[in-house]
Amino acid sequence: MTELCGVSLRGPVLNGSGTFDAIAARRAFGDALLERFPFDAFVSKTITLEPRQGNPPPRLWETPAGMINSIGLPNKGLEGFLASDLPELGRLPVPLVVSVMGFSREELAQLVAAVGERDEVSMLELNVSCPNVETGLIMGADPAETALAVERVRGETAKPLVVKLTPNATDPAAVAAAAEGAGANAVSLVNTLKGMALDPQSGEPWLGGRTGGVSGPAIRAIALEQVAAVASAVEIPVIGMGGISNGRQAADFIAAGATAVAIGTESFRDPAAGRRIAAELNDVSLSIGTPTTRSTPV
Amino acid sequence: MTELCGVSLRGPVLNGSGTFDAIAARRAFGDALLERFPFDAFVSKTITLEPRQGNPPPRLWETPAGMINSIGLPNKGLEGFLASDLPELGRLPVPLVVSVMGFSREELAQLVAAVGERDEVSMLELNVSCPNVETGLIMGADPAETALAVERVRGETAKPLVVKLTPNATDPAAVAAAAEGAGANAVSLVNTLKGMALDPQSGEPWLGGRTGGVSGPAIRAIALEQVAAVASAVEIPVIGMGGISNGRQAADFIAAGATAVAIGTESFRDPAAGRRIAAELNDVSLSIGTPTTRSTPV
Amino acid sequence: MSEPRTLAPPERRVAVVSGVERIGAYCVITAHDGSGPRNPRPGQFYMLATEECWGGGSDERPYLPRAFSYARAYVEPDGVALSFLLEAIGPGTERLAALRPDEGLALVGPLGIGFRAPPDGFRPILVGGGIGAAPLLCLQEELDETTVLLGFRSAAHAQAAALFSGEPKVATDDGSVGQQALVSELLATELDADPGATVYACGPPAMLEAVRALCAERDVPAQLALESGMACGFGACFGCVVPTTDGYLRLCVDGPVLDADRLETVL
Amino acid sequence: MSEPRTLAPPERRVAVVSGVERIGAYCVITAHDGSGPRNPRPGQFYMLATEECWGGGSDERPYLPRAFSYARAYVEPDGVALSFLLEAIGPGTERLAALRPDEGLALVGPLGIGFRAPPDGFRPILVGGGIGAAPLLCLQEELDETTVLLGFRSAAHAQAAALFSGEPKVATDDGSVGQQALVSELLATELDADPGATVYACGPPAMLEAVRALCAERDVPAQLALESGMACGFGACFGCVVPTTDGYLRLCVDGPVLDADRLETVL
Ligand SMILES: Cc1cc2nc3c(=O)[nH]c(=O)nc-3n(C[C@H](O)[C@H](O)[C@H](O)COP(=O)(O)OP(=O)(O)OC[C@H]3O[C@@H](n4cnc5c(N)ncnc54)[C@H](O)[C@@H]3O)c2cc1C
Ligand SMILES: Cc1cc2nc3c(=O)[nH]c(=O)nc-3n(C[C@H](O)[C@H](O)[C@H](O)COP(=O)(O)OP(=O)(O)OC[C@H]3O[C@@H](n4cnc5c(N)ncnc54)[C@H](O)[C@@H]3O)c2cc1C
Ligand SMILES: Cc1cc2nc3c(=O)[nH]c(=O)nc-3n(C[C@H](O)[C@H](O)[C@H](O)COP(=O)(O)O)c2cc1C
Ligand SMILES: Cc1cc2nc3c(=O)[nH]c(=O)nc-3n(C[C@H](O)[C@H](O)[C@H](O)COP(=O)(O)O)c2cc1C
Ligand code: FES
Ligand code: FES
Repeated sequence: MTELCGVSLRGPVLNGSGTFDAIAARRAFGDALLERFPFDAFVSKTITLEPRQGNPPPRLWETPAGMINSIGLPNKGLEGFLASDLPELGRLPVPLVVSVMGFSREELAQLVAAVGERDEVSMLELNVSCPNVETGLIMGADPAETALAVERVRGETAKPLVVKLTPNATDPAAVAAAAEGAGANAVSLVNTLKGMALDPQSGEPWLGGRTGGVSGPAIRAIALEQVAAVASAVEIPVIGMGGISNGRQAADFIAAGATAVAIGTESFRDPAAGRRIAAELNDVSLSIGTPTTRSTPV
Repeated sequence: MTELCGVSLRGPVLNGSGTFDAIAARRAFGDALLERFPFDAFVSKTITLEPRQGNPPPRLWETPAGMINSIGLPNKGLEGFLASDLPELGRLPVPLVVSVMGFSREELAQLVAAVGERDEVSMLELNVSCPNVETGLIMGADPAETALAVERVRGETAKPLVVKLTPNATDPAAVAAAAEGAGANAVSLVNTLKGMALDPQSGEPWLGGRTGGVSGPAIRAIALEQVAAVASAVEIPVIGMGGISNGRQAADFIAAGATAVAIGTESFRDPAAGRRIAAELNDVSLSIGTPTTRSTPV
Repeated sequence: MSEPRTLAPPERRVAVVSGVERIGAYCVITAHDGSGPRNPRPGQFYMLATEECWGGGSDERPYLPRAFSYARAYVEPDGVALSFLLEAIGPGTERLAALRPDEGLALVGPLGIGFRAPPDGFRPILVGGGIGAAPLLCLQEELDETTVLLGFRSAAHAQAAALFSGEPKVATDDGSVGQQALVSELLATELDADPGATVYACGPPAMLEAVRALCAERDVPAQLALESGMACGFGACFGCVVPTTDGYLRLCVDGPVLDADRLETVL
Repeated sequence: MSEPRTLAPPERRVAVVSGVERIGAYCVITAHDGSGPRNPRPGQFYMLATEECWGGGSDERPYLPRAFSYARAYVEPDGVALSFLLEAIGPGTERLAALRPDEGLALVGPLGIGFRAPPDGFRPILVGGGIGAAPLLCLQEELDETTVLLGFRSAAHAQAAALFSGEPKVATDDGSVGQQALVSELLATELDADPGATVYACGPPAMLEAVRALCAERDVPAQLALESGMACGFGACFGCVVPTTDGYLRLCVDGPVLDADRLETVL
């Protein structure tokens, strides 16, 4: 049992936003997905106020021990999400976290208000860090900008607000502290690192979005350092992610100060990765005892 | 033939500072090293004003397709370097670039003046980006700080000044532009990304320096994006590096706007990597033609 | 008609390689899947990776699993023998082609939507270009009285034609085997002879586009098995989209088989 | 006396694996090196990696090459046969232990400074702990009238003792083979019997420290082959330092063999 912002979860393993579509996965795997659901809480893909079709393909590039994505936040928009996706996500066997991104504070406020009042929703995650959308980079990289955004939306819902941090910042710990000061209930990190690939033939950018975000084991050591730095800078819980592919690695993030972890890219390799990692984490904890105090090493 | 800041090199492949010790390598490989020298210019390990013993071991951690180092800039200090190392480095078959780091602008100025007046030295590289030393992070992550440092030292030597940028910054392109504005003749990037590893047994930091810098193929896509962004923001030449392990990848950095490339971690796997990559780069260029114009994709 | 989709178990499992056979330029990998469904539908695919050493190839790849249509599935007492036809073109396929018997093949699948049955009275024409022949092998076994048209780059590639039953008509770019022609030219001739046909095609984009255009002109119903870069194969990453008349579709969950009339172009 | 260092070619080369043999808990890999020097010096090491599939193991490793003392080097008409004794304890050694004949072994070496000859009239005692026996095998062949003392965890590990000529004295932690003792206890007995000895030791830190302390007390000259994590093996990364009386030394270029009196402690 894990307690996160007053919500009790059967365990500490979430999915990273945008790395698991429970609705599509149900089409591929059927009810077995719900019977053996991989995560202890489900985080939706980031939604925006207006519908978005996302970036033109190609959207993917494989890198050493990782990948670059340039998806561009395709989603049905607030209305479409509330009407068609939310009811189905509400029937998942675990608590629901909805990720939202606004291109202005007002938009963000509108999203938080509308999503926050729905009973299916346990928490909200503010994506101020998506490297594929200009605003994300600006808001999430700057402590003051982040504080203003959180302050603006704080009043719109009583539900826990998680701020998702970008690693593409000089000082993520300062951004986290600013979010905490403005009323965030938790922070999650890392989002993807900005990256690029060129077409082997033409030497031009491979990705339709020209640049994208790097994820996977390649970024794990970078993510772990940022999680440790952030955990030592804030009192609120930290959700750690970035390249986690087994329980031993998840235990490292918890030892670095995270209360929960999220699995992203590893789910692409194994749809049951979340469940497997939760079990491995359990064994690790039993064998060496997961540090409960934050032995945050920075 | 490559021309870099008025210095002509037999080719575009350098070593990354601190990733090849020509003096130690000569002890291991003998004169064959000089007969088949791997690089077209040699960049020294960063030196400081005072001698440093560096960080306590362990200093290394292997990561997926990369590594973390926490070396801590061990060096003989300015005097020791000028007296014992410089003469030997001056006998290398290629032009010499000396990398310097100061813990204050005055220190930096002293280093630049003393190193700049030595005939063995063709260029100087200002390491304002080493993630293992506090100042590095601060100076190199902030455009204004960087400009002040470059302005302060610019008058101390007529030789080309290369500013080595850190990737641990919100906007490396802005830092590069600031360096250019202050009189830098070139910029080189990326240095290592801040990272951390925990001891599997204790859950405490593995590295003696607690955190370290991530290098190798794992960071290549991140480095390529920053090189492209920087190349499109400045007119001065860019020396691109970060995870390059073959000629095809080196060609990508050049296509992204780099005039030359540097090899770091790959030299640990193969001391002749620089030579091999230069040859492969040649073949790639012949086969597809290296883009000469900067098709900088950001 | 319910969509031709057999559900996959919601986790990666390990099948055991029973055979690796070279067929000219291609390679057939057969593995025993003891815990997956025994009835994948033609056109469905699996995400594959080797259990050991998936990584450390050229450019320090592969890392992600790779998508492969199954070519054949034979039910065995304790599971199903899955065969995949592949061409080694990069680090992932090279590693898979280097598999040896008894090594583990990690897989997720079957995934996606396969080929739909032909409309009543329509004669099925199967059109394959290169490695695109793979999903047509199991499809041919399910349909009766099919005409099979195959196009290959060279004689080494054309050896794969021998995997089909009956007498597939073969075209090669260099004329070394069958006619020197494009497989789309063979299709045009067939359709001229008998417009009452329905087309099932898989192959490179240029070929699929030629097939699409031909069938569109003649109002011949066609199903195309497309490809795109995939990271997950089950709708998680949104990376595999292709533009259709209804906007971007994720090929892994809404395809890989699409009705030709849903595409303005394949290119 | 010039330092016992045979120079390495300044590039990575590929040797061809000729044999992989299990010896209890260990594994002996022999490879034919056609272009390297034929006379490495005992105590020198090579940086090894497999030519194929170096990566994709546990934790998505290995990536860097791994350091191994050569255990034996036999000159052959067209090169030299190098043998390495290794224990599979992680992704790198596991991949190396999985090598098969004819696979490529990428190597750089010989590297570092080996063992120096014994001072005149001193009787050499070779002390090995576990895998630390490796460099003592070639050393024994170079010296005459050596006493060999070996310590192992278990009987499975102790099988490596059979690789030595003569009658090495063996101690095991569990007493399953030889005496139930620490190898340092065997050494103490030897030194009590004959102080006019010089010690060559390789093994885990705790054992080396016990040896160092014993020899220091008795003023017995000792050379210790140390280990530390290495990325490059030729002085490039500054990662392999150990603290000595002259400050941090890079073990790969100033070692791995060090005179015991240069260390305050091995731990
Ligand atoms: C539904 C489906 C079914 C398929 N069925 C089959 C089949 O039956 N048989 C078969 O042989 N193949 C099949 N494929 C294609 C197969 O998945 C690819 O050939 C395989 O993924 C290639 O991987 P690779 O590592 O060998 O080559 P890669 O190096 O991945 O190269 C493959 C292509 O990807 C691009 N590319 C190059 N480098 C990268 C990179 N770093 N990241 C991303 N893209 C890159 C290039 O365009 C290159 O031509 C299918 C694909 C799909 C989507
Ligand atoms: C000069 C020298 C000679 C040697 N000779 C021999 C020999 O003859 N035979 C032999 O068997 N061994 C020898 N070794 C040791 C051998 O190099 C190591 O056992 C090998 O590197 C282990 O690699 P691995 O991937 O199997 O294990 P690793 O996973 O690398 O683990 C080895 C140790 O490294 C640490 N570690 C764990 N994870 C990491 C990580 N991600 N990054 C860095 N460190 C980590 C841990 O302490 C672990 O116990 C020698 C070492 C040196 C320096
Ligand atoms: C294909 C893909 C899509 C993603 N989409 C989102 C998103 O919509 N919102 C978000 O906050 N993060 C998104 N992320 C970032 C992940 O949630 C996660 O922060 C990141 O991938 C690092 O974790 P990992 O290395 O385990 O994948 C996405 C990542 C990937 C790979
Ligand atoms: C062990 C090690 C030591 C390094 N020391 C220095 C240094 O002294 N000065 C410096 O500017 N960069 C230093 N670097 C950074 C490299 O020069 C290079 O910028 C970085 O490693 C990225 O390139 P790579 O991925 O090819 O290694 C060091 C890197 C490594 C791995
Ligand atoms: S491959 Fe991931 S959504 Fe289709
Ligand atoms: S291993 Fe790199 S300096 Fe010793």
